[in-house]
Amino acid sequence: MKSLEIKGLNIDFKKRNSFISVVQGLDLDILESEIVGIAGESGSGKTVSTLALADLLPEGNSRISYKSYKIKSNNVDRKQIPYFRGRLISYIFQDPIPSLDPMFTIRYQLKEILKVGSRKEVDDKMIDKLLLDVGLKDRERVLSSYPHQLSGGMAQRVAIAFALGSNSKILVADEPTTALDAHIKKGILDLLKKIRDQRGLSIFFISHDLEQTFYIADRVYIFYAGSVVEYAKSSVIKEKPLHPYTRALLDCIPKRGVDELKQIRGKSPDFGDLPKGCLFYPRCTFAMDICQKKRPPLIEVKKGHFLRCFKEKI
Amino acid sequence: MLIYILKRFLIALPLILVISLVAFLFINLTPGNFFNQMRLNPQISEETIEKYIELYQLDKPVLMQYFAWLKRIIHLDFGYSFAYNIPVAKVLGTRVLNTLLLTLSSLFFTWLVALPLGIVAAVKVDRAWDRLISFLSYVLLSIPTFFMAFLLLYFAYLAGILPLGGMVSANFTELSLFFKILDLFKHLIIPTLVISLGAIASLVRIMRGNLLEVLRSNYILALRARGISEKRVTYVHALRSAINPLITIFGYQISGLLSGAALTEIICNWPGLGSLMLSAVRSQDIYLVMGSMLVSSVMLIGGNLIADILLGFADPRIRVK
Amino acid sequence: MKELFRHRRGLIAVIILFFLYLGAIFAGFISPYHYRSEKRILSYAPPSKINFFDSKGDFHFRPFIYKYKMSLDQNRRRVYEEDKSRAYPIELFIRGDNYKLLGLFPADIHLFGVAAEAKLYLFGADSRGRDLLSRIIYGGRVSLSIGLIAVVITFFIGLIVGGTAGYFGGKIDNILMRLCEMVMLVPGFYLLLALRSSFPPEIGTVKIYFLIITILSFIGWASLARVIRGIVLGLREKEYILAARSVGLSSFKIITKHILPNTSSYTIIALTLSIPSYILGESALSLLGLGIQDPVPSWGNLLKDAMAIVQIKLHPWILIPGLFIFLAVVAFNMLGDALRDIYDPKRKII
Amino acid sequence: MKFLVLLLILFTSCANGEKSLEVERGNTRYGGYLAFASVSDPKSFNPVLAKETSTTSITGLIFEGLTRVNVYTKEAEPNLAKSWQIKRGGKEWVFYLREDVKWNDGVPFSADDVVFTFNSLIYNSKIPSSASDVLKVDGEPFKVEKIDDYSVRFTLSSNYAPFLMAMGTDILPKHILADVVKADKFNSFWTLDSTPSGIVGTGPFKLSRYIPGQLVELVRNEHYWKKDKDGNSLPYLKGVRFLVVPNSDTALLKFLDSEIDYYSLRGEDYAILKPEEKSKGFKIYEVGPAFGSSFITFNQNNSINPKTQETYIDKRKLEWFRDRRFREAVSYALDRSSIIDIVLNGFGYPQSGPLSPSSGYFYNSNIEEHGYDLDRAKELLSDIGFSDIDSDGILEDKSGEDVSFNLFTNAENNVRVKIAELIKEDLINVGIKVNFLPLEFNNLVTKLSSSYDWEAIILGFTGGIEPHFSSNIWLSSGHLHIWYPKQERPATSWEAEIDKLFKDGVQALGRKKRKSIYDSWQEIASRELPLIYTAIPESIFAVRDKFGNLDPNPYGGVFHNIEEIYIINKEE
Repeated sequence: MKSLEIKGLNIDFKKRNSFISVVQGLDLDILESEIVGIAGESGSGKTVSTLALADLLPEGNSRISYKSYKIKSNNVDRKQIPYFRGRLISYIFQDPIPSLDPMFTIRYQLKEILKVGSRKEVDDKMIDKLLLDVGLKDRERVLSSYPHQLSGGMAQRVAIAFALGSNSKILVADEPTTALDAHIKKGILDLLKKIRDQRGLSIFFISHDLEQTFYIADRVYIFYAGSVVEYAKSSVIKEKPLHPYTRALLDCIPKRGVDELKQIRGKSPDFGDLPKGCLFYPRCTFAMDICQKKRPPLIEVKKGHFLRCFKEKI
Repeated sequence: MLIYILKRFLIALPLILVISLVAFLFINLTPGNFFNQMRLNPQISEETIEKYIELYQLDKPVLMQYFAWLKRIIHLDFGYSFAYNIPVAKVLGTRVLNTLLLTLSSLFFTWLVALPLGIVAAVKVDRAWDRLISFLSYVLLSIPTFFMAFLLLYFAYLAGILPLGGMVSANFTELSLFFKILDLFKHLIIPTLVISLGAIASLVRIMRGNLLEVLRSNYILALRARGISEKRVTYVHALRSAINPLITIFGYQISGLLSGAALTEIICNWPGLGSLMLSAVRSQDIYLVMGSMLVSSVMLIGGNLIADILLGFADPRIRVK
Repeated sequence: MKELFRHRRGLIAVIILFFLYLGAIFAGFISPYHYRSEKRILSYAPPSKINFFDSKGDFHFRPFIYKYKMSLDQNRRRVYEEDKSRAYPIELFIRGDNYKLLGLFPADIHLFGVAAEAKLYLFGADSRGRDLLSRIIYGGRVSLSIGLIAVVITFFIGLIVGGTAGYFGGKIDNILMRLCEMVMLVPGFYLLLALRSSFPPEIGTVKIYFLIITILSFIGWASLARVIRGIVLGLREKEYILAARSVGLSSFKIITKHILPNTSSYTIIALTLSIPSYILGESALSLLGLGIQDPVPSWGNLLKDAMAIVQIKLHPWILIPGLFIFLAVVAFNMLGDALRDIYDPKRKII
Repeated sequence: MKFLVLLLILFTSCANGEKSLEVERGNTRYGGYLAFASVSDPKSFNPVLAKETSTTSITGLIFEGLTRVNVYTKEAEPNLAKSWQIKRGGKEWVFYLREDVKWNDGVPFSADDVVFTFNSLIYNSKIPSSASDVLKVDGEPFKVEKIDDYSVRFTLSSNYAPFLMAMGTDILPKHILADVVKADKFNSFWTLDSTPSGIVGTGPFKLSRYIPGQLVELVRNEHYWKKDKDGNSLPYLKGVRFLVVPNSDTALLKFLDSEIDYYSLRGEDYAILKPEEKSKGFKIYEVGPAFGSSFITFNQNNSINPKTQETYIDKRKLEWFRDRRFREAVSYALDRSSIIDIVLNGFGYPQSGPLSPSSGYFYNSNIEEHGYDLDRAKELLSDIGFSDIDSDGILEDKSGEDVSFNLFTNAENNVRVKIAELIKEDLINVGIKVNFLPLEFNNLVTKLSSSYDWEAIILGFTGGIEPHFSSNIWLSSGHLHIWYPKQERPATSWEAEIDKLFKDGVQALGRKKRKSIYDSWQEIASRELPLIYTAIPESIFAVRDKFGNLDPNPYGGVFHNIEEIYIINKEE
């Protein structure tokens, strides 16, 4: 059963007194206890689209619109969204320590979150269970310390505990491991897998690191300049990527044995003046003139494998 | 914590001594002494003035006078005021209380008004309230305080309801306690307004700036994303961080309590330390000036100490290493 | 700089300050009279009435004024009537009192004025019949330049001391903060009184005042240093400082390159706020007779004459200098806000 | 010190009376308060140590002297002494005291108090009292002996014309102060922190309350000896209040708001107060020229400064200032009518001599007046040899240096600052450049009395009716002979002549004789112009019209008969 589905998501940002479109016609969905990877270069609209799901963009200078938005198959009323935050959708961010309030102890912030999640009084038993679920053993030290006293890894585990505390159904993990040391990364990824299995959580895993995405995600969306160019099962994307941009991305991953890394020439387009045709056209090695004139639609070339490109076979 | 405070006061002692010496020299730098005023009165002869000078040992070299004064200070004898020829402590006594009363009331009024206004301006940023508040703060910051005092007094006269300066009305002693407080309160209104309006304007701007900066930080977005209500995010979390720099400013304001506003006190005819000091300094009533200088130095060092302690206490990042 | 013009308040501030400083620099040319020229018979003459229609009712393209006739009413109050016998047109680039343009070139052309026999008082006259508008324009020269030198000195020392104390913390911070306290304790007012009497009067009241303010600014930096230290203490924990330190940058570079720019928002506001405090400070000192002395005008000593119920009630135009102080201070405050909005690194949209 | 008090009343303004109805002994005149505004706190309640007017205005109502000045005749009249006899040609005086006088604590007043006041207080070397200078004749104190309980003999070493006037000095209670003096504590006795009832005097009022920086309140002295014509005891008023109001504008507002009853006008206040006379219920009195003097003077001190072995100021300038024609030229160049119109708003008189016209008998009305005459001034300056060689509008002297000098005055007195500004413009018209800088009063006085490093100063003296009391100024040896103070021998012939005049003046007993002496003094002063007088203000004051027996007088001011003043309509 789909825990979240959004169709035709558009996001525009105000620059001086005109609006520029950052995300155009995005369709996104996720099943219960599924991990969906969202990969792409930074600035391709990954973070912005997920923040839009919970209306977390600054109201003053942003505009969000969509054809349909369903959570647990019932339509979402925009005024209800603030109520969803934490209870249905929750977030963890790239820099764990600055995402915690420096002025309050972890115990205070944890209690506050638990109140958001459930009506009844918060007791120590619930706190202990939560900390164990996220693999934090030294209970007393963590609870009594301030954010700046925690290590990056511990802080991220606390952030995850917060998400579980408000027993949300969908977790958006925005580059959760990027700021952490190598040996801590794997721990966090395994933790995400564990809570997905135990609690049937749907997790959006946003990252620019494809290797980590393939390791954790069931399905992967490839983002480019504000729209999806390809999405399919992660194994399919890993072995048989169809879109030129996805293949170029894969070539950038350093593999043992291959010593020379390829680079994608040019840079992603400026949101101010997006080209008419396919957005990847200027950097695409298989570019045809049709790519320049029309923008390719997203079509299901194989079962469960969607592609936005005019080339039949690659 | 106690040793920290003791250490600070131990360091402060030599500091105050050095400053008192510097001040003593400055006062004596300007030529002449207190008794010059009498030299122009035709009926006062030279010998009489000389007698006064011997009486207060003004003829001795400056350093000798300073150490004599210092010796007396050690056993808390602040010396005599030439003008009032009673102990300096007595002259200062009531004046210090009056100035403290005025500055504390304006401090209270300033914070009572400035904090909410600053918060409203930040929360409703760039909307009607914010624009009105920042326009008002521009206006209040730009009027010289002594001119504001003057205008308020003039309006009080036109309105006829508020007393025109002074601290108590003539029949004060006959009033019952309640009416005494009411009378004192009515007299307090104008001088407090004068001192506070300027302070409110700058405090509102700082509060607004701090709160805006904190509202833009990462953890505010994270808190909202975790489902904390907008009210709690703003008034508990954001405000808690935004208050920190203000606490230090509050500490420093304590040290300024005694400097008060001499000009406001003169125009509003408030019998405080400011107006007394202005005439004492110009007439070189040395021991009176030194007495008040000592008191305000202690207040200043105390204020700074409180500010540092408050800062440490307020911000866990500094307190807990 | 161009963002400053797009910032609404910044634009208003720049326009106001541009005209004020323009007036101050070309005071001689722009003001109709020299600040010293007086006509004692016209003491406290009201602002001249600008007419376009003469007594017979025909329209004159060039506006004109009439001469004043002064008489005393029974309460010894000066009453000024217009002597309609002859009209004096207001002319542009008219010859008048001589002055030194920019203090160098002697000249006597004025932007506007009337023939010598009549006196044009756009803002009225002061107690000695001197034109208030001209004195306000000349007054700008002093009042608008007072703060500049002192602010530079105060800021230079304040930033360095505040930055080092905040960045290094521990013993150095303690010593520097006690130094701050000591400097704050130095009784500025006594120093002012002592200094005032030690300068020879021949060098003129304006130079004496500037010297005193410059000397006082050497003990004026303490409050700024203390607040900068407070901010830097907070900044020190930030990652990019740790990162810069880890890369091995010298602490001096870290302070000047990374820390101090980050205090820029507070510094900019404090800088623009402290210039007007010198303007207001001068007016307070003038009230005590310690500021700039007549006949040289400053907005402070012009405002001092207005500090009397009698003057406000009988000759309200005497308050206009107060308006100019207000305008200058508001302009500096708005400029401060605009600069902070533009140069504050954290203010960028996501 | 009586006349000083009356003089002082000219310069203070006062507060409104109490509204409560007060009827005593069936006579509705009793009751009510008279409220003054005082520029500053009193500095003590001890008349012997009193130095400033803010103190003497209060002690003057608590204490009295043997004689007091009759404000109409301006001569001494009986007070605590009911009569006196002159013997041995003025060297011996016997005073017969009133027997019905009591101190305000009920203790009877007697000759012991008089003898004690003089011998143990005024002439006590350990007590620095300003009164003692006036009560000596060429340095010798008077010999004061008690004849019986109600008569005292004064023996003088030589004649002392102003003796009777000087006998107005306050008499203090022996029964309170005797042991205080023995314990050598008098110098810090009756200070601001002493209990009000402890201040014991014979005057109409006694101290009742003092709130620092706020208010001094005096109430009726029940034991006061003076009675009105129907035998009722005086004073009528229930009390007098002095409100401390340093800012004159606030005082004006308080007067308009009827919080104070008396306001001494500055020239510019007239246009505001006159129209409100009817509506706010007060009356404005113009009683003629004020006392005292206001002048510009040049430094003529050509003695050698021991430290630098040269004269105190630039030799060239000294030569100009000592030349009478230079001083006369400056006097002609002064536009005194502008000073009166602009600084005093039309309420003032040009002054050309040391005494004010209001000082009565000794004022010499036909002394030489220096009108405003630029040509005469320029003529005199060219006679001295000044000419504008480099035609820059400023004259140069023989050695080619610009004719310019530094002018000081005290910064706090803005009337003098305004006068200085006008003089600076006036002298430019005759080619003399003036560098004007207002200084702190103390600094100014140090230059005048010890460092002598000044060129020109604008100053003023308080005046009185008795010329001898300004001997400190006019005797060449006087410390207030400011243009060249404390000379061993008179430097010029005219100063020698003035010395002789003042020596004769103090000895001569006949008023006519003294009149001719002091007339010629005033002639020399206005001819030689050591002090170039400018203008003195008209004394104008406004009083609430709720007082009976009010009789304003140029010398006595409004409340010289304060004990007879009563409040008419107390109900309003």
